[in-house]
Amino acid sequence: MADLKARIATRVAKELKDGDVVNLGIGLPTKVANYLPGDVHIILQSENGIMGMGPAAEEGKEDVDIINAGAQYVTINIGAMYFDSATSFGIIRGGHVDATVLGALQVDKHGNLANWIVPGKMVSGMGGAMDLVVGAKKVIISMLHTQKGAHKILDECTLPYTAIKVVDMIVTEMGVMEVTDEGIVLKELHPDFTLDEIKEATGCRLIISPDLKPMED
Amino acid sequence: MADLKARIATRVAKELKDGDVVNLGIGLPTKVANYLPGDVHIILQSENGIMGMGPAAEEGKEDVDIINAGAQYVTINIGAMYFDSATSFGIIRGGHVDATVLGALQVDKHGNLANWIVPGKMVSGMGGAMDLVVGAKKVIISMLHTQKGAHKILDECTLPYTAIKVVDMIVTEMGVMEVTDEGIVLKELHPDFTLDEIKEATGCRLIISPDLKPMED
Amino acid sequence: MKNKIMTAEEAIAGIKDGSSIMVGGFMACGTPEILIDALVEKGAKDLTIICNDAGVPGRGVGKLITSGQVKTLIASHVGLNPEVAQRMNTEDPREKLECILVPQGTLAERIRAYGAGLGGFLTPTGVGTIVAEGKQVINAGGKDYLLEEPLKADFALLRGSVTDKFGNTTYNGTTRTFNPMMATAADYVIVGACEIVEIGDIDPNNVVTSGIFVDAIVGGEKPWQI
Amino acid sequence: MKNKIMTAEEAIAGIKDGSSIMVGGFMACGTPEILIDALVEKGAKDLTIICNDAGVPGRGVGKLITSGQVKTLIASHVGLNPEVAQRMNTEDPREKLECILVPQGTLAERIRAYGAGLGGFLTPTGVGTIVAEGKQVINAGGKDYLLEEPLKADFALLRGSVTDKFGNTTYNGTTRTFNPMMATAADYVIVGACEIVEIGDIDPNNVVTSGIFVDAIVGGEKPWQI
Repeated sequence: MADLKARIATRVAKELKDGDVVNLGIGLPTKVANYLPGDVHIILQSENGIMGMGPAAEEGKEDVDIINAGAQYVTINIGAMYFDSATSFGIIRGGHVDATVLGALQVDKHGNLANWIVPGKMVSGMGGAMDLVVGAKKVIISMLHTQKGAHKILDECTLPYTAIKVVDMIVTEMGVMEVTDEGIVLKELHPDFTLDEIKEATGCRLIISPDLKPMED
Repeated sequence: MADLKARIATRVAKELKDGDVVNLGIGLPTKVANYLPGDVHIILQSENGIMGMGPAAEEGKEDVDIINAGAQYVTINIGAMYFDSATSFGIIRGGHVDATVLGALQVDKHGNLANWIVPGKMVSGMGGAMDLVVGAKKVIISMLHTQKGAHKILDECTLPYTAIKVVDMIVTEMGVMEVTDEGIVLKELHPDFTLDEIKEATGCRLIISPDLKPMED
Repeated sequence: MKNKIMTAEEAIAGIKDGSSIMVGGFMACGTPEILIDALVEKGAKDLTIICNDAGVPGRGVGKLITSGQVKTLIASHVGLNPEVAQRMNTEDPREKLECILVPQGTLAERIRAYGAGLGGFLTPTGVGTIVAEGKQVINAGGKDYLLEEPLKADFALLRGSVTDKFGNTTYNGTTRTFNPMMATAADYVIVGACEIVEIGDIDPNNVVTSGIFVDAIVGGEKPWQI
Repeated sequence: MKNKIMTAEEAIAGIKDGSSIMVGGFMACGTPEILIDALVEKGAKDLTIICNDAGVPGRGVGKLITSGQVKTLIASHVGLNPEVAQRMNTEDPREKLECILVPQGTLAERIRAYGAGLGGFLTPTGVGTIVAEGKQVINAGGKDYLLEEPLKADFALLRGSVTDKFGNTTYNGTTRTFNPMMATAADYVIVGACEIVEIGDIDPNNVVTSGIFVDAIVGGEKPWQI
């Protein structure tokens, strides 16, 4: 499992360009920062008010006034700045974040996303997710392809939407997919899986890209 | 004339309470700050980005980065702060300015105000006036009662409005008036004038307050 | 000038059963614990709390959830405080918590809108989701937006890093969050200050919240101990 | 990291006839004169200029009015530059200036709205006046508001007091004005900086405009000489 998450994070990291402003969701997406190529330096935005967030704070060296959106003590990089939440979401909604990476409960072929509520079960709240996926220039979903065998990539989401028509790309342990007007296009397939396996693990038709490539670890 | 303006400014100054946040328009209104009683300290807001503006800068001691909304070099008082124009007008529109004092071309019995444009003649622009009169808790018009004999206080403004139903009080060299739902009520009459004189100088019916007082210099 | 410095007890004296209260901070970073503690001590009930989140048990707004003083919580995220779900699902009407979830950017902007005298704003956030229910959808420039309303409260409890005696305030690091907008959107604004300085000690270029918004200053707010 | 420091000529190279340009400042206090000078030198015509005001002749946007490069001026106040009225009233179509007057608070908020991804906002300013002509009136909470639209531009010319090499910027005194909002609302943002410092030299708590908004930095902006 740890390896699969590393694989996903590694692949997502390749989508980010030097100088990009990026917001990484809690969990798997956060790991993306660890897999950037050496010549790529991104600027991490944290929606609780940082542009230029650095790595987690070392134990014993935490500044209690500096946390990330996951409530962990973090550091800032040189050239960082702090701002209030209205400014932060102005940056997010205004299209000034180049990419956001988030997990999902469900994604569908229209690019609709569900990742914030399971009615009757999970009461958590959307936090900044609804703004992020509507505002960021590129929305990358990083997740395991299925949830204990159940499909997560669907014809239509069955859970309440986080937003409609926002997802650009899906990266899982099985492959890399792009959401297009025609549906979900498989661009890369990981050598651990066959085309039939990824089709079976997907709840909607997968359009196979004419230049399908292997997904690298 | 100078005496008349001093009279008006002196009377307006009495309307301001210690600690009030006040925006003073260019010209006559600016003089109000010079006539405050010694125990009244107001906080001047300048819409170009100052809370806590001080007096004009002494010649030779100007800081070119600090001007007021009339483009004059000014100083700031201790405890002042600077902000951007969106923040400034948030303060203004949001009802955080206790009083604004402005001149007028025309005011009518409904409290409508015209002070920004004379079609075909004066092209100047509303600047911050439209926001100020809509947002400030109390709108005080300070002006000479007539314009070369022509009425300025009317049944209905004939010039384009700055805003509708916003004027609370009118202070002229002849008297002090309040705008009410019933019309314009004369509260104070300056001893230099008779009731007939002020009525004649006014283009709408004046309701005479049952406890009409003399206006002091 | 009016003295604004007082004890926490004095500052919150006006809070009554049923009051609406904005609380600054994000996962309690930027929340004035001394004011929360005083409010728990006072015990005012049926409060409407407006805060980014529910804090965690024992910290920030979490303390008010535990004490059962909150009737309605307006927040963007409550997942890190398991007590919220428990109280939302309880059958006991005295313990019942109503939770209204608002996207974080919309929450921040609604508070700003009230403070800035705007009647609302058009946001793309929430279009096509359950957040849109009951809201007007307005098409502008070929794109759909939700019309969101301004949000105000009776009180705001803020955490200042440095506050002068007039109330001019700065916020350190990520303690800023919702504090500056809340300062503009409540009838009575209280700052729990880590450090109180003389008027003029803060550079006028660096003040974030103007003292004109601040009604009461309470000293003694401390950094959270890890 | 990409080098953003360049000459004024290089920075404005992309400005063409017909470009729309936001210019920071208030009566030229906070306007980058070195960038205006370079634009006069370049001579691009039929420009749409968005600025609080028209400056004064010989200063700020006033220089572009004099040079006849402005086709449309969107501003809140033009009264201190008599040339504006002359050019608005001229019969010569090559000299003709169109002037669109916008209330100052509405202008600031429209620029902010674009930068913040909002589709518009409801303001009480202008209701019942000629400013309301052609605009939707929306009643919210029993009060009438105008629906105002976001405003963007191709370029923004800003004046920074201190700018680091990434573009993080602070503004001294009343030079701030429209600069921070304009930084967020134009495709290409140029800062004329009074002082350029190393990255990290500005306290992260005091940065006003993030370097992410800044495409080009031009040094050598000087305080106006009285």
